[in-house]
Amino acid sequence: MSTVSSRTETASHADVELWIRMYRQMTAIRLFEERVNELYTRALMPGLAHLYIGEEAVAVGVCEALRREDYITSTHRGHGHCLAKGASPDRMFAELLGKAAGYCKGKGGSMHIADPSTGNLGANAIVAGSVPIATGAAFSSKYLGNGRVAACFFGEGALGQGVVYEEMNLAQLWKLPVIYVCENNLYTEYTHVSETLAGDILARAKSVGMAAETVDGQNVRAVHEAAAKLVERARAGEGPSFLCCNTYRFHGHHVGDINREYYRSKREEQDWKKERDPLAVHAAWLVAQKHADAAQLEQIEAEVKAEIAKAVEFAINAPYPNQEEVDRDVYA
Amino acid sequence: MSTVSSRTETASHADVELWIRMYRQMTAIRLFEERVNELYTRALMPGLAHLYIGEEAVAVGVCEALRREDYITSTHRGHGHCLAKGASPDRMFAELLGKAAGYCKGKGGSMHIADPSTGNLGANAIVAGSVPIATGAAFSSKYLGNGRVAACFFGEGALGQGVVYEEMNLAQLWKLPVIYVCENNLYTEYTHVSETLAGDILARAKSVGMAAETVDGQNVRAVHEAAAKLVERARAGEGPSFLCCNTYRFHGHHVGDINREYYRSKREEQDWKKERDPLAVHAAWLVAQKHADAAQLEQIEAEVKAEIAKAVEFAINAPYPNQEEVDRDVYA
Amino acid sequence: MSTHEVVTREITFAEAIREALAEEMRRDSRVCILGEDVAEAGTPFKVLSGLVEEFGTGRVIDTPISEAGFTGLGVGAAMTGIRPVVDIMFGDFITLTMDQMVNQAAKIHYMSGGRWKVPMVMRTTLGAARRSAAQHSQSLHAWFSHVPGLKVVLPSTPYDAKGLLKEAIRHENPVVFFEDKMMYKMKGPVPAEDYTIPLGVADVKRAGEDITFVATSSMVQVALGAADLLAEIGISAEVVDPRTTWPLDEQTIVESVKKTSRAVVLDEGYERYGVTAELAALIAERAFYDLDGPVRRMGAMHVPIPFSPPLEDATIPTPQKLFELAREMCGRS
Amino acid sequence: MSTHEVVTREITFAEAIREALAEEMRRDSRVCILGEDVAEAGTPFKVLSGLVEEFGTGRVIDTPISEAGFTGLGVGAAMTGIRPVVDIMFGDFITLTMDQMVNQAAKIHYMSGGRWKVPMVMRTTLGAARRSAAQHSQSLHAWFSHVPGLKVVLPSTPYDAKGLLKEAIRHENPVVFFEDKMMYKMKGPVPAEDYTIPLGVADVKRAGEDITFVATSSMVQVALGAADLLAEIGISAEVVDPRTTWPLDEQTIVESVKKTSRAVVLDEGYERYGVTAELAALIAERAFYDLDGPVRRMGAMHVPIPFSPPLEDATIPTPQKLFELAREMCGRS
Ligand SMILES: Cc1ncc(C[n+]2csc(CCOP(=O)(O)OP(=O)(O)O)c2C)c(N)n1
Ligand SMILES: Cc1ncc(C[n+]2csc(CCOP(=O)(O)OP(=O)(O)O)c2C)c(N)n1
Ligand SMILES: [Mg+2]
Ligand SMILES: [Mg+2]
Repeated sequence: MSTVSSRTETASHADVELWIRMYRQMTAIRLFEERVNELYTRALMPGLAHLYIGEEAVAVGVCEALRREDYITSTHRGHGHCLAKGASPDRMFAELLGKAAGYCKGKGGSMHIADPSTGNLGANAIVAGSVPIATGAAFSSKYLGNGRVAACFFGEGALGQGVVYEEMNLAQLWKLPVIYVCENNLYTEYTHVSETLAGDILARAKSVGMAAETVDGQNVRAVHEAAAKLVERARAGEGPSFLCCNTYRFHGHHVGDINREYYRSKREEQDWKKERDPLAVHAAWLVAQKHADAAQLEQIEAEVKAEIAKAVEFAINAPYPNQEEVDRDVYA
Repeated sequence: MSTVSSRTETASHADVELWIRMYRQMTAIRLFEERVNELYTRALMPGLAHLYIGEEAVAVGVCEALRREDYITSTHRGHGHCLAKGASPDRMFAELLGKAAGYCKGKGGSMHIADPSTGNLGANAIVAGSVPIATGAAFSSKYLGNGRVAACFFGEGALGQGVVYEEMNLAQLWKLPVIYVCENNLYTEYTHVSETLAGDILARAKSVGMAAETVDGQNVRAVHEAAAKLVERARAGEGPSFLCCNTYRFHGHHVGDINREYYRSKREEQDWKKERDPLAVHAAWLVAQKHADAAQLEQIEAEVKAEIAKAVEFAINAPYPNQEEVDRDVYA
Repeated sequence: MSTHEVVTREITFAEAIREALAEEMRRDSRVCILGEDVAEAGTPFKVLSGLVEEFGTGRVIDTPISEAGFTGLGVGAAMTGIRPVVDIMFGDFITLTMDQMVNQAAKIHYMSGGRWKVPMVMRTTLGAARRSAAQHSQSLHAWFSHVPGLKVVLPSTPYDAKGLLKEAIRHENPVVFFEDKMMYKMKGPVPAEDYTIPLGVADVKRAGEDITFVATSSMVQVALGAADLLAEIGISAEVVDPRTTWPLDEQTIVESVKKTSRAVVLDEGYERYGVTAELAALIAERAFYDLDGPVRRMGAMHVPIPFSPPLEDATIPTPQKLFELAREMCGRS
Repeated sequence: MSTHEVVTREITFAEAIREALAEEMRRDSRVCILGEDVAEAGTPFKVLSGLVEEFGTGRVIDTPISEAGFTGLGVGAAMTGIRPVVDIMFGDFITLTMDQMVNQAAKIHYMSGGRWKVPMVMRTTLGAARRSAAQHSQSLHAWFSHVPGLKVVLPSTPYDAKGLLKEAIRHENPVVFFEDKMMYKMKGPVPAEDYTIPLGVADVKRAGEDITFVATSSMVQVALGAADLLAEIGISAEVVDPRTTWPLDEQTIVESVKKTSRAVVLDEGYERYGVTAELAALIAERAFYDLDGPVRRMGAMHVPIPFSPPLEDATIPTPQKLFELAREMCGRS
C-alpha cells in the first residue's frame, strides 16, 4: 500500500486549496447521493440507483489528479465519478428523473450519464463494459498525440469479466495512457469477493507486466497521491497502470437493497461507517493539521447542501422530453 | 522449467514400455500429419488442416499421463491430441475427408473431431473455445465424484481471449480437476508472440493462485513427468494447474501456408528442426540409454507407416454420407 | 386456455419457475444452478429464493460476474453428465454468451455427428418498462431463434412457465428460456401434480373468429387485453401463443389465421429482423389465399430503450394500440 | 445495374476493398485498421496486402486474438477522435463482439442523448462453401440488422464494395460490413475516380418483368444465374439488391414486386428469424394487393453448416434451385 507522504509542515497554499476542494467534492457526492435515496423513497425517481456513499474518496482522489480534457469511464455506481469529474448536480438530477434537461436528455438515466464537456465517456450498466472504452480513449490519445489520459473506474466484480484481461494486455502491449481504477468494495451485488475472485487482485495486472498498487480508498489524499503519480507516468508515455482502492459501500447495492444481513453483517457496516468514513477521515485530518476548522467545514457543507437542494428543485420542476424525442439520436 | 529426473539406472520394465509407446505415438502423429499434407497437396482433402508436426511431444506426454476415461479438449491443430488420446487413424482420416465413416460422420472435419469413447470432447475452431468446455468437464467430475481429470490443450494465442481468465478463476475458486496445457509455439497464425502477449505467461495463471510451470515441449519425458504430477494433484482434489509447453510448429499455420519468410526465418525453422525435433530427441535418448536400438525404432516406424497407409486407403475408399444426413443430428 | 384439467392453486410466475426447478432438482441430482447471486440472494428478482436452503451451495452455485465463463462451463458440464441451469440475470447480457451458446452449445451435437449432446438450460429475462434503460431492457430472443441447434421458450403464464421449464430441464438439447421480468408477480392456476409441456406446441389462449393475434411472452397479456376491448365492440379475437419460437408450431398458427382471415403478430423484441418478421412471413406464405389483408406486426420501436418514462412507454405495444389497429383491420374504424 | 458512368477497369472484390481502405486512409489520417494478422500477413484472405507497407504498423495494427478486446477498444477510440476499421476475420467470431457492438457501439449515441458518437466500421465475412465447417461458415448479419443504432452493409460486387466501404468509413455511426469470402476473387468494373454509395439505397442488378428476386451479398450471383436460366425459357426476372439491410430501401423492393407481382427473397443466412423473414414480411405487407402468390424464401438450410462437401452443398441456395422455384411460381413447371 502506498502511504501518504507527510507534507504537513511544508504544505503550500495550493496543497491546502486542493485538500479543501477534495473535501467539498466528497461532500457534494455524499449529499447528492442522500438526495437520490430520498427521491427514490419518495417515489420521485423512476427505476433504481446505485449509491456511491462510502466510496467518495476514490472518485475525488483520482479525478483531482486529472485535467478537464482527460477521460474517465464509469459504472452503474457512477454519480460520484461524474460529479468528481466536474458535472453539475442540476443536470445530473434532471437525468436521473428522466427530464429533457438531463445530460442525456433523460434517455440514459442513472446508469448511462455521460458528458463530453468534462471528458466523461459515460457510466455503463454492463459490468466491465467501460473498460474497453477507456482503453480505446487512451489509444486515441496516443494515436493523436494529444497527451490525454484515461481513468477507468470499475468494481472488483468486473475482474470476473474476461474482457478486462484482454484490455490490460492490449494497453500494456501498446503502452497506452490508461489507469485502471479498481474499486474493491468487497461485494458484487450480494456476494463477497472471496467467493468470486481467486488469488490476488494486483497479480492480475502485474501478470501482463503492468505497474500496479493498492491504496486505502477511504483516504482521499492517499488515493490522490497514488493516482497523480500514475497519471503523470501515463502522460509521460510510460504506459498503463492499475490502482486498487480498498473501499466499502455504506448502503445497499442499490437504493432498494434494504435488508442486507443475509450477505453482510450490520456490525461490519457499522465498523466501516464509524472508523473509515472518507469524509470524516479527511475532515479530522484537516482539522488536526489546522488546514481548516470545524466552522469552515460546516460552512462548506451548508453551501453544498444549498446547491444540491436547488439542483433537485430544478430537476423536479423540469419537463420530460417531448414524445418526438423517442426516435431521435438513434443515428448521428 | 522442470527437468527430467534421471531414472535411467533404475528404469523399470513399465517405464521402458511407456517410453517406447511414447515414441510410437509420436511417430504415429508425425506420419499421420505427413499424409494429411499429402492429401491436401493431391487435392483429395476438402478445406484446410493445421499440422501438429514438431509439437508431438506435448500431446503424447500429456495424454500418456491420462486414463482413457479422462477428458481432453483440443484445438484447430488437433490431430495430435486426438491420436494421442487413443483415436484410430482410419476413422480420423475418414473424418478429414468428409466421409460417413469418420468420427463425426464427416460433419465435423479436421477442426471438430470428437470421440466420446476416448474422452475427447472435441477439437474446436474457435480459439480458446474449448477452455470453458474442459473446465465444465472438470466441474462434472468433481460434482459427480468420478475422479476424472480434464486436460485442456490450447495455443499461446488463446491467452488473448478473456474467457480463459474467467475459466482459470472459476477453476481455482472451485478447485476443479483441470490441467490447462498451453502449447506455446511462438506464433498465432502469422504473428509472433512478442507482439500479442505482454508480460509473463505463467504469471497469468499464478495470479489466480494456480499452480503453474513451464516445460520443454520438445522433450516427451519432461512433458510427461510434469503432466503426471499435475494430473495426480488434480485427481487428489488439489485443484487446477497450468502447464506451459515451449514448442514449435515445423510447418505452416495450415497446409496452405507455404511462404513463411515474412513472419519467420528459414533459419529459425531449420534450427528447431535440427536441434529440437521431439522424435529425434527422444529416439536419441532411447538409443543412448540402450532402451532401444535403431533397428527397433525403424521397425516401429515401419509398423506405424503401414497402419497409416491402410487408414488412408480406408478413408479414400469410404463413401460420403447420404444427403439425408444433412439435417440429422441437429437435435438429440 | 390450457387443456389440463387439474387446476388446484394460484401461484405467481416466479413461484412457478421456482417450483419447476425445485421439483426437477429433487427428481434428478444432476440438475444444478449456476449464476450470479442465485444462492442466498435468490437472484435480484428473488425468483430462486429458498432453493439454496434446500439444495445447498453445491447445487445452487454463485458465480463471479463471468457470463461467458460460467455459460461455457455449463456447456462442458452438460456434455459430461450434469444438467446445468445457467442463470443470466438480464437478457441483455446474452451478448456475452453468444460464442458459448451459438458456436459451442448449438453445434456440438451436430459437429460430433450426434456423439456428444448438450442438455443444458439457459434461463434469462426479457422485457422493458422497468425504467432500466437501454442495457437492461432488451428482448433479444430473435437471435437465438435464428440458430439451428438451440430451442427457445417464451412462457406467458405461470402454468406454461412451470410445465415448459420442467420439460426444458429434461430435454436433451440446449434450451434458452426467456422470462419477462414484468411477469414475475403475475398469478395463475398451476396444478400441484407433476406435468410438463412439450416444446413446439402452441396454445390458443383465447378462441375467436374475426382476427388472430399471435403473441409471445409479455405480449400475450397485451393481446388478451385488446381482445377484451374488442369484445366490447363485437369483434372476436383469437389469441395464439406459440410458447416456443423454435420449434415453431406452424400449424396451429396458420390454421387460426385461415379461420379468421386476419392476423396481427406481436412480440416484445424489435420488429425489424425479429420474431414478428418470421411469424408474419410464415402466415403470409402459408395462409396467403385466406388473408383478407396484410399481416400486421407490433414489436418494440426500433430504438435503444430510453430511460425516461414517457419515452420508454412509447416504445412498447399496448392493448389500446392493438385494439385500434385490429378495429381498423376489421373495418370498424 | 449501377447508375455510375465512369467505368474504367476491372478489379477484384478484394482489390476494391483494399482500394477503399487505402484511399480513405490517405484522405484521413484518423482512419486506422485493427485486427488479427492484418499487417504483414494482410489477413488470411490477403485482402489487406500492401497496406502496412504504405501506412505502417502504427495504422495497420496486428492485435492479439481478442475480438471483444479490440472491438471494444475501437468503440472507445471512435468516440475520441479516431475512425477505426475493425477486422473480424470470420463472421462466426462476431459472437465474441456482441456486447461491444450491441450494448455499447449501437447505443452510446442514443444513451448519451446524442452527445457522443461512434464512427467505426467493423469489417467481417460471411458465407459457406469453403469446407470450413460449422464455426467458420455462418452468415450472422441478421443479428446486427435487428439492432437499432447499427447499420449493416452487404456488398455484392466490387463496385458496391468500394463505394459502400468508403461511405461507411466516412459515416458518423457504427457500420458493420459483411464480405462474402467466396467473392474476394470475383472481378468487376470499378471507376478509378473517388465515389461513394449512400447507405440505404437498393440497386436493381437486373431489370425484369415477371418475377422479382430480392437478393443480398453472395445470393445476388445466385439470383443473376437463375435469371439467365429463366431468360432461356422466356421468363424475365428482376434482381433487386438492397445492399444494406439497415437502413433498408423498402421502396425500391416494394415497387419492383408491385410491378412483377411475384417475389423470392434470398439471403445466405438462415431463413428462420433471419433476413429473408424481414424481406418477405415487408413485401407481403406492402405489396399485398399486388402479389400473385406467396413470397417465397431461400436461405441456408436450418442446420449447422456441415464439413462434408456433399452435405455442405445441400445447405446453400443455388441458381438451379431458384430457377426451378421461379419457373413453378410463374406457372411453367
Ligand atoms: C455483464 C453484467 N452482469 C451482471 C450485471 C448485474 N450487476 C450489476 S452491478 C453488479 C455487481 C457489480 O459489482 P462490482 O463490479 O464489484 O461493483 P459494485 O456494485 O460493488 O460497485 C452486477 C452483478 C451487470 N450489470 N452486467
Ligand atoms: C476466436 C477466433 N479468432 C480467430 C481465429 C482464427 N485463427 C485460427 S488459428 C489462429 C491462431 C491460433 O494461435 P495459437 O492459439 O497460438 O495456436 P497455434 O495455431 O499456434 O497452434 C487464429 C487467429 C479463430 N479460429 N478463432
Ligand atoms: Mg464491488
Ligand atoms: Mg501458437
